[in-house]
Amino acid sequence: MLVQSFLEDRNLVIKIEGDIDHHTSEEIREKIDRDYFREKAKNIVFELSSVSFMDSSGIGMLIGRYKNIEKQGGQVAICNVSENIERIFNMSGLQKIIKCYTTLDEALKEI
Amino acid sequence: MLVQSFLEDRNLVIKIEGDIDHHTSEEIREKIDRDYFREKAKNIVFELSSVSFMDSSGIGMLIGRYKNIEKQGGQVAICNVSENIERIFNMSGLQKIIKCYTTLDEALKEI
Amino acid sequence: MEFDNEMNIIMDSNSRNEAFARVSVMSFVSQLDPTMADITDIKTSVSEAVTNAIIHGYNNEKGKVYLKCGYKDNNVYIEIKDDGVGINNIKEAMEPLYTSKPEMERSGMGFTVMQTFMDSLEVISEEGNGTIVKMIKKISRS
Amino acid sequence: MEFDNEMNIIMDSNSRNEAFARVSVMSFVSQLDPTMADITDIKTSVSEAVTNAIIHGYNNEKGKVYLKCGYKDNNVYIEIKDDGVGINNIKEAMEPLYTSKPEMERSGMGFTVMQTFMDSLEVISEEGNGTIVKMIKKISRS
Ligand SMILES: Nc1ncnc2c1ncn2[C@@H]1O[C@H](COP(=O)(O)OP(=O)(O)O)[C@@H](O)[C@H]1O
Ligand SMILES: Nc1ncnc2c1ncn2[C@@H]1O[C@H](COP(=O)(O)OP(=O)(O)O)[C@@H](O)[C@H]1O
Repeated sequence: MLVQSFLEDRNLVIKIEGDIDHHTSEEIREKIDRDYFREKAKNIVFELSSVSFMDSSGIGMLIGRYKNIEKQGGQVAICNVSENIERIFNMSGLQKIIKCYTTLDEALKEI
Repeated sequence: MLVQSFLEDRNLVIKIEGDIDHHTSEEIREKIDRDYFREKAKNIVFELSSVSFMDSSGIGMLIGRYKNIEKQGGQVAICNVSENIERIFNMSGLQKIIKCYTTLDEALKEI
Repeated sequence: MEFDNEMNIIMDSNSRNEAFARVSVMSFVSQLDPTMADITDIKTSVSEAVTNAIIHGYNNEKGKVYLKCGYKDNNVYIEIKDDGVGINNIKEAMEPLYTSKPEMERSGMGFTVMQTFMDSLEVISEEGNGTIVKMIKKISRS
Repeated sequence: MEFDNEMNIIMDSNSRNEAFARVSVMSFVSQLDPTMADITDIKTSVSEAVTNAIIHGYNNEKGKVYLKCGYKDNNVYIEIKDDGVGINNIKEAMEPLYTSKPEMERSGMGFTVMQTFMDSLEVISEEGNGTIVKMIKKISRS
């Protein structure tokens, strides 16, 4: 699992590669929370095209970021959901809480 | 595991994809022996670029074909040994028994 | 039950083994040549149950997680067992969004995932006596 | 021995499980981030020992193959056990090119592979009392 982040205006783009499960979620969470404050970001955009697997721990991690960032007055968006995680994505109802976009450009424009 | 074969003059080219272990060796052997007689081939060239794994059962299968084809007055050659199986290839000393070539063209020319 | 093929794994209660459990089950079940969708469903459900054993059953402490997997024709049987704290109220635990560890950012969706992705789910547990999760999936050949 | 992480697999003596055993061990050992060369060495050695249990130990008949894998620091310990026919003359069995099943196109190189690819190999066996193969590999992190 690999997490990369970069700032685009005040949007922190998080690109996750590999599996998101309970084990890797902890690492992902720590890296995101650290980068968010260090970069003085406002919003977070998750780029998920390279995620090979995700279970409900990933749902919890995404909702956790959403709650934190909302408290800071920011927004969270998701884009490029990989085929591998479409099934859990659809069943989780995450889209009702967090906005999903097809491309990163679209997400950055709309957020 | 997938075995494909085609005839080039009287050389039967055998392309193996996937793992060569004891389980798959039996299938590979049966297919080769069937095709060799059906196609009235003389020689066999193994194209091994897509082999993901091989253990000593694979060595046994290759030597087994070598022995059979020799009895028929034919030759066996190997080409395009994939990186995945270089280690077992080198330790097995197979090159002392069966000729190895870098490319299929070379193997077909020299055989 | 007499399976066509069967395997048992005993692993440490270590979150690194969540991936190990998924890959092992995937490799075993791939003998049936299932569709990608079925593989993903099974992998995800195994991940949920093994994670639960580690974080809820053993509270992230030492223990052993038992995984059994067998198939007969096109039916895959999976059993995940721990000797951990057990579940007091199974009905409540299985409700969507219920979690006893919201501070750990659990979504409370684990059992819902298993129920949705597998064809049958049975949870056997008692406070102080560990938990057994039994799942069955009828797979389609790819 | 107290490992950093440990797993045990019990599987049917079924040649399909040769690949399952390899993939499971590979997934488990990958927690140490080993080089590709080390992974290949371990996968190949596991494949040899599991194959031997199935075709020699159990003569391709029903039985259980036991695989134990643990690591401590950079050392990987693997044990493969069967309750099959056992080995009468271990020294002879371990000689390169020796095989009791030439008619099955065995190369007689299985033990030689394990000896070459692993850092230590121990074979414990007795006629009629099954076989245990113990291997250790010190891995380099990639
Ligand atoms: N193996 C287990 N041992 C003890 N309690 C468990 C176990 N599995 C699940 N539970 C309980 O059931 C609840 C719901 O589980 P689940 O639906 O997977 O959601 P989550 O893991 O996100 O909490 C858990 O919060 C926990 O209280
Ligand atoms: N698990 C086992 N049970 C019984 N006999 C075994 C076992 N493993 C190895 N042997 C014996 O040792 C011989 C050499 O094994 P090996 O070097 O792996 O070569 P091969 O498998 O090609 O015969 C076998 O032919 C067999 O007689």
